[in-house]
Amino acid sequence: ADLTIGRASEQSSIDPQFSRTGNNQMTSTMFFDRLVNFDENLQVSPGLAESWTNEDETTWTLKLREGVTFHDGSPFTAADVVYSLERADEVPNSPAPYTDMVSSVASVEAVDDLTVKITTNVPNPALMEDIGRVFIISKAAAEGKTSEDFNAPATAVGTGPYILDEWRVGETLTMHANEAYWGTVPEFNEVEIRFISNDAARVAALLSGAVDVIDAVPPQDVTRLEGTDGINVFSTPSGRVIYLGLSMRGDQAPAVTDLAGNPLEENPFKDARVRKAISLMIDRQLIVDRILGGSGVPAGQLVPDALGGHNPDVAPDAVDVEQAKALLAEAGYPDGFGLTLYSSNDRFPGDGDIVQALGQMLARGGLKVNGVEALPYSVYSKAASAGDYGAFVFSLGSSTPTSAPNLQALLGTYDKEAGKGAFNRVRFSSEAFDAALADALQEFDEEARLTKLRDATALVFEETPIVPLYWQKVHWGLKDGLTIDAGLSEQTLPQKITSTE
Amino acid sequence: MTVFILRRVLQAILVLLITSLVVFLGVYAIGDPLEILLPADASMAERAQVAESLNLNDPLPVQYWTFISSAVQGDFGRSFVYNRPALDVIFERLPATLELVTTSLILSLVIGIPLGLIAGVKPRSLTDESIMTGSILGFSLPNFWQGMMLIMIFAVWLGWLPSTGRGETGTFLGLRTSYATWDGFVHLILPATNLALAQIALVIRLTRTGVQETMPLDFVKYARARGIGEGRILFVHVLKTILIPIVTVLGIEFGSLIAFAVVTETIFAWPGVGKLIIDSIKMLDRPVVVAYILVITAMFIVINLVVDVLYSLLDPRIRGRAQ
Amino acid sequence: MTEALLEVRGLRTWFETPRGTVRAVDGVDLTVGRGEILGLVGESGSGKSITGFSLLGLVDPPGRVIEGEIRFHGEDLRAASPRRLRDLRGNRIAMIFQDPMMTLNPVLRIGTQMIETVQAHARVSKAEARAMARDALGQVGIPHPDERIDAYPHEFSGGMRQRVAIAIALLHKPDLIIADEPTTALDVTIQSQILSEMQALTRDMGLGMIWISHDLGVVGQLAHKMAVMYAGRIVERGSVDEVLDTPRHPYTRGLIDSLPMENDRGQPLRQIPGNAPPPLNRPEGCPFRPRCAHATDACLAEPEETGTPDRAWRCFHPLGSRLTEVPA
Amino acid sequence: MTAPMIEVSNVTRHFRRKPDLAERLAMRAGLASPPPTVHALDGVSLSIDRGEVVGLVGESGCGKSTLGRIVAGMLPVTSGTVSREGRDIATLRGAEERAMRLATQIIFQDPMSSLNPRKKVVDIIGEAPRLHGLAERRDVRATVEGLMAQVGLDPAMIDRYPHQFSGGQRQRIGIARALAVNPDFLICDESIAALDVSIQAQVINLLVKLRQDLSLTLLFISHDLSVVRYISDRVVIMYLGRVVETAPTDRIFAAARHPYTQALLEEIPRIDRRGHRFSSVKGEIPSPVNPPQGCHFHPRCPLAMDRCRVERPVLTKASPDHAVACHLDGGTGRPLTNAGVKTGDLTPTS
Amino acid sequence: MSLLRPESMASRILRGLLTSPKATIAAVICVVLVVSAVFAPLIAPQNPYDLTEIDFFDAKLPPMSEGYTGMTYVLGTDGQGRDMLSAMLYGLRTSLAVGVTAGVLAMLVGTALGLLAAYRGGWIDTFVMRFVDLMLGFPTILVALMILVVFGQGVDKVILALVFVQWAYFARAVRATALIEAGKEYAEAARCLGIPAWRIMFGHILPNCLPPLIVIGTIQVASAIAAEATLSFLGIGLPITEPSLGLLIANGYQVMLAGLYWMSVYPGLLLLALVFCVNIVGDRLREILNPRLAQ
Ligand SMILES: Nc1ncnc2c1ncn2[C@@H]1O[C@H](COP(=O)(O)OP(=O)(O)OP(=O)(O)O)[C@@H](O)[C@H]1O
Ligand SMILES: Nc1ncnc2c1ncn2[C@@H]1O[C@H](COP(=O)(O)OP(=O)(O)OP(=O)(O)O)[C@@H](O)[C@H]1O
Ligand SMILES: [Mg+2]
Ligand SMILES: [Mg+2]
Repeated sequence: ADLTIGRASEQSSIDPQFSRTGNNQMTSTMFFDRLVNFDENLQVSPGLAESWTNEDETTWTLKLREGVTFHDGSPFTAADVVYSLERADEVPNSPAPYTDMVSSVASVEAVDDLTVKITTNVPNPALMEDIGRVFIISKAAAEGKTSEDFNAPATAVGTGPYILDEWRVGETLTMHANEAYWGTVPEFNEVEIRFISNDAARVAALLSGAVDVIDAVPPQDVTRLEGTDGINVFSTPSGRVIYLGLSMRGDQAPAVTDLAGNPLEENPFKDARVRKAISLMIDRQLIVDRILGGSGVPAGQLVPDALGGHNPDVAPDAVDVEQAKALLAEAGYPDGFGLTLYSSNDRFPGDGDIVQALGQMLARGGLKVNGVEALPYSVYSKAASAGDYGAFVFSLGSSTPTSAPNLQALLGTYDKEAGKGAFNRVRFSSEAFDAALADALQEFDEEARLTKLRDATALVFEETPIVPLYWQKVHWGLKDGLTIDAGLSEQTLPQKITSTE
Repeated sequence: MTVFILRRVLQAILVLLITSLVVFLGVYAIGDPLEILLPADASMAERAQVAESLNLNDPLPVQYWTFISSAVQGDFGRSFVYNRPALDVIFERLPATLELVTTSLILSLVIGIPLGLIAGVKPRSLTDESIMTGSILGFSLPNFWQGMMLIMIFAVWLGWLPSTGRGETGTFLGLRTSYATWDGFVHLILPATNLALAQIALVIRLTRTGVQETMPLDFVKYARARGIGEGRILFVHVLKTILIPIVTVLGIEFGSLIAFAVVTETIFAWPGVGKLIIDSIKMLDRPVVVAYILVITAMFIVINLVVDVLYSLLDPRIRGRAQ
Repeated sequence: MTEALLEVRGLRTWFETPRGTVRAVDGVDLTVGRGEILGLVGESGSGKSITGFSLLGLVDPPGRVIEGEIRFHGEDLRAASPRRLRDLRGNRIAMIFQDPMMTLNPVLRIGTQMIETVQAHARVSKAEARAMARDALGQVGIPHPDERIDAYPHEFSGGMRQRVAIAIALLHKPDLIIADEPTTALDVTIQSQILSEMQALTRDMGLGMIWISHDLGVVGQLAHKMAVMYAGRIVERGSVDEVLDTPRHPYTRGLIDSLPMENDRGQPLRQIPGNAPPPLNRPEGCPFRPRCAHATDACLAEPEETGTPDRAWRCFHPLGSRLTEVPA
Repeated sequence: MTAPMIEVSNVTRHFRRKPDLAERLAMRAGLASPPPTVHALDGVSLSIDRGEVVGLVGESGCGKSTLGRIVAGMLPVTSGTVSREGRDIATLRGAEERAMRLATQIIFQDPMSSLNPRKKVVDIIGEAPRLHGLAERRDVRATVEGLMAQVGLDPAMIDRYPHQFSGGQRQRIGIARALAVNPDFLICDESIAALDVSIQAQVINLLVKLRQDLSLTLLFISHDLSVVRYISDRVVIMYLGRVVETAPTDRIFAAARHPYTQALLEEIPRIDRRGHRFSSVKGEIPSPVNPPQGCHFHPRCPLAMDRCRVERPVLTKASPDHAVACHLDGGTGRPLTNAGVKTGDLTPTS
Repeated sequence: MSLLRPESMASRILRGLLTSPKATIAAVICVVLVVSAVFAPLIAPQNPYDLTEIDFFDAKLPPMSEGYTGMTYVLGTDGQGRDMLSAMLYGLRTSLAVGVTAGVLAMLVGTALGLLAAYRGGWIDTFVMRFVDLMLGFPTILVALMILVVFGQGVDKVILALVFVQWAYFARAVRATALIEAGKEYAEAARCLGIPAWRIMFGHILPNCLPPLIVIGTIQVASAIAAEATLSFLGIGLPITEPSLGLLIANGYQVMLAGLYWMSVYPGLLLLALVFCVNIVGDRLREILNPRLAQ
């Protein structure tokens, strides 16, 4: 192989519409294209659709790129787009379907070979962002095939920069470059991706020269790799925010006690002053420096500055133990109260360590830390969603150009019917914020929408609905002479790896 | 013999039934697959759709009944993650694990028995002491640590051996095996050694103890009294006698090897079923977990059966009883 | 008189244990001629079996032959190399162990064990060795030797296993057989069968034999000469008739008296008072002294062997030649 | 006359593994044959009077120990009954059963394996009386010391472990353990086989003394005929699961009638018989798994007739206290003449 | 026959140990380790479990560094700023507790079931042995995860998981020996004397099954400690704020490649020393208790 990549996680299928987890999208991006491209800051640019226009609020016309061919040589046409968009929400047994992406689409029709007309059931200014996430597959190759069939080259026919050779489950994914690619033909022809889930093993593989590139370099190894001859580390901030959630769910918070260790009568986290106080106890920079070896950026809101909706005025809280104590006293807890902190231990780098560090900091800030528990994600996630934890560390990644979906899911008032606040595990609720966000989401003007989002962000973080800690940085380790063009997407794509000379 | 096998089959069915129930309940208790399968920004509608398509909305007894009734027909359900028949997912990876496990079993016999014999013949000699001391190293340090050391030394520092993946494989008698190519073989060395270290230690200890306890027996003395050479006494009389406990223990250990392969496979990125199972447990991919455990338990039952048959081959006294 | 096949002089085999030295065999003299059966009797633990093992150089550590001379056909076995000893064992000198149930390897076929014995000493093909083994089985009266040779030891009855042991002993037509209580647990008809086998062998093949037993009746009927052991030493020896009819050592006498006789019914048996001395803590001088009715201060010294080479005893107060003279 | 102490009537005992479900299925399907049956006892009848010493003789594996265990109530019978003082022991329950159990004790063949190597003498002997309330906890030591003295062991050795005793002493521990629960019936299963003559004499003397002092009833299992002759009032001879002859001791030794008994007597080793020429018995000892038809002894019997090969001889009284199972002489065997039957004659007849 | 003064078990073992210099040294080290584990709170410079006592500023310091608070960290600090020496002492305490408790509990359960199976035979035997098969087939991780879910995290839960997995070994081993012992005449004699079955099993047969139990026991204690480390490595072991030796190794392992060797090498060496000594003592014990091998 011309290029060997050690990758931490493996896709569950090559069918690009089977699951939209980050892993699967990453793999799909190698073999398939979408109607639009998302740049490194997740902003939209033309892809297989060269241009698009609104006839009215619910009718869109898409002009498709000309002269694009599939891996098998057949031309790409409007029929493939229609087929792909229609299939997107009906892949059988999909664990993470693209349903939401096409939920606003009422109908898709091919006007001619290179024109598609889309009608939506509600006005959706973000339609291209939505359907733009769906990968386009070849109708001829895929019709009548199952997701499983995609695991072989005969069905996995796309228009992407690489052509699938073989997927050995749990082991390797091999491919070669698509010489007829409509965009830039990738530099490396033969590429092998090895799946090495263990961090240390992946690093060792790079050190021993078995692979040329690895992704997800664990933060603690960054310094070591940087200091090794022949190896470079490439880092970028990601859109993933790590935060501390303080549950406002019931009248009593789980595992929150008075100083004697008895359950506390009321839920202190319902008081914004308490939440703010806790935020003030945390030295975000210290966590980033000491635990992550610099692999993070202190956060005070949901998305980093590269994404739409980031409000530069909402700064991360700086440590101020005095003020924190004052706020606690004001809220009626001059001597603090007791709490247990929870976290996963296998979800993102350093998660077990961070929660311990938080424990230390809250203890210094005047709270009584009864314990710190780090659990496997499989166990943790269920309990966290069920509201079993009072104070817990969680993360949320961003795969959209703006903060809107995340604001909606994380901080919007929980409403099962309307499908809002799906990840509002702390059950924060503010009418003012809900209204501001709804207003922003209906704004068709790009600039005005972003301004409204920034204002909504400022509004909601006044109340410290969650305690943002930091945005994660991601690292790649590469052999000398290679460079990767990654961006916020956290993706390790062979087409984005180039030689420096 | 027929009776013997029939009896085991009846018992096996019962064991498998209980196992499936326990695992089913266990995985259910651990967590909610939806939490893990769905991407972070999934909506309620998507959630409901997935729950529906994976049959996760049914009450647990119904889910179990559905599982059992199709399992009887050989259908163990489809993996939540891969959307492929759970058995396919497992059998695709099982050969790699079996290759690894078998290789380390062979390694442990080939290295362990001779060392154990040498140590046992002259107990308390210098050779014995060094072999025994070395063997303690084998099982006192955690497996993952030993694995890392092997990688550090042989892959990173010395650069002699590859440390990740399975390498080139070839087919031999229709099986994909690492033995078919040199590259594959080299890839096998480190992981197999890692897995074998503890077993080697165990075999050494068993063999040594066996030799030490067999040598004073009357039949050894009698063999000497008949003028039989020491070599024959050791390799025929003593070895055949002590193979029984060794075979028993290795039969048990086969199971723990497969279990420990989880760690080795993770560290060496070996595409085996161990890595699959730990991922599946983490992803709460219940059909795969249940099918995996059932396959392993069934394998275990077969191994025990083989061990019992081996027993009777090794010890004629048992032959009458076992059959 | 027969020529000496085996001569043992002053044999001492001691076990060094952490608690002290066990003098299991402590100065034993023996002579066995061609065609001669020597009966060796004595109390349990007196060193009979260890004597046998010492002759073959098979004493297990921590035991060791400390001193003494073992001459077989005039050759000093103690000085023999391990190789030479291995050549002799099973070939010129054979031993039948105390409990043949335990001595055959349970996991190997009878045939395998016989063939390996043949091949250990003779350059013959496997087929020839097998034929020899089969003939030997036939010779000791195992029916259908052709089939039985492939059986495992556990498939044989006790009596049959005993006969296998004899057959193995005979494979190479040895000059000397050491038979260690091979009939202890058998009923008399089967015992008689084995004894007749042994008798025929000594008579027809002229081999010498040491027959270790505690059954005075068997020794009386089978052996030509006998020796009585007590606490590691031979306390009395001579022809069977002499020793049984006119015992000179009080221990021998005590043994004979302990046997229940036809006219004893209703009267208590005469037992030797006391118990055998613990091997680690033997009294000074004559070890039988604490149990002996005739003991005097003289017995505090070590008794030397007195008598002729063919009839001797170790006692300061030997009994008279007529039984009636001895006080009960 | 009252009922005898022990009455064994027509007891049969087969050892046969019970087939389990799988085996039954396989048998039903014709894939397996039923597991082999060992005919350990085959219609044995026997009675023992109170205070009597009965010697039980027979070759190895003929069912002596099995009979002993059945009489002691430790093994159930396949068919037939064992009664103790007129009551069928199989029908006893609860306290009565326990009392019967305790009143019958066995002294085992191998003194070492019948003593727990990890228990002190005081526990070995004292455990049962304490459990059964025969001795108070604090009196146990005294009780044990008393028992030890009774069997001629130095009570000072009360805290020792079995391995610290000699064979004869161990045998006495076994006896003391049995006596500790006040039995009136003792079964000695080859209790002296492994001992050398001087120790053998000690144990026999002890048994005889106990019999006199405590009026014990004894079933004395042995293959040593001189000892049996010395100790027992009556002798029972067994061959392959059946009683072949029973008579008062003197009669057996003077006028045995069954060919097997005669062969046994012929082969008793005696020290007053020197330079004897042993003669070889031909013919295999038949196995209890597959016993021969008719008289079990016929393959080895020099006098076997056609009838012996097909018809089982019943135990017939040759005189009021002498019963024989042999077709000769009208079903009473042939009296032992001076010449007797020599083992040499015992050649297979077919 | 030897009629020497009876020797007590303790003195026999002690004498046996003392005759071997190697075993003596190992035993002394074991005692030292156990004592320092028990008295860890008194010896350790720091309470590594108390979040207010450890300082984040001192994280990842190499051995012999002086920390922010002026304290010298002889063996360095871990990623949280814990003094490694203290963490190891406390960790040893936990590991010993886990290893010994799990070993002993598994031994009790396994022994009881193995004895029952051997003594009673029949369907009980079949049932227990098939159950053993079942247990041996179950991956430790799955058991640990289930227990974690049902009962939560903690030392006691890890012990429970280990016992769950290990008892089967003991059951097998005990059954094998007990089958032989139960056939001996002393067991029959006890039945004849009307001694209740449970008493025969536990009072008579069990003591004679001890020697193999000791061997398996010592090995299982070691493997319980190692297994706990592996569980911690997989993230389903002990609470991270109360690291055991195994957890320290597993944590340190993550930063091995980054050159922070002290975080896993020192606890590794300590674990090695412990297991080493336990095994030497165990080996010797087996020899002492086997009359054939004791010299
Ligand atoms: N390995 C050993 N270590 C210490 N003493 C031993 C050892 N082997 C045997 N002895 C002792 O040697 C003495 C002689 O034993 P030997 O087996 O020769 O007796 P024996 O006369 O054959 O007795 P038996 O009639 O019971 O077979 C005994 O006191 C025994 O305790
Ligand atoms: N539990 C059992 N299962 C199967 N067969 C048995 C059992 N117990 C005894 N037997 C068989 O029953 C027959 C009689 O055995 P028993 O022990 O009563 O003989 P014995 O006369 O006491 O022999 P020995 O003189 O050797 O002690 C033997 O063939 C034996 O193999
Ligand atoms: Mg002996
Ligand atoms: Mg018997």
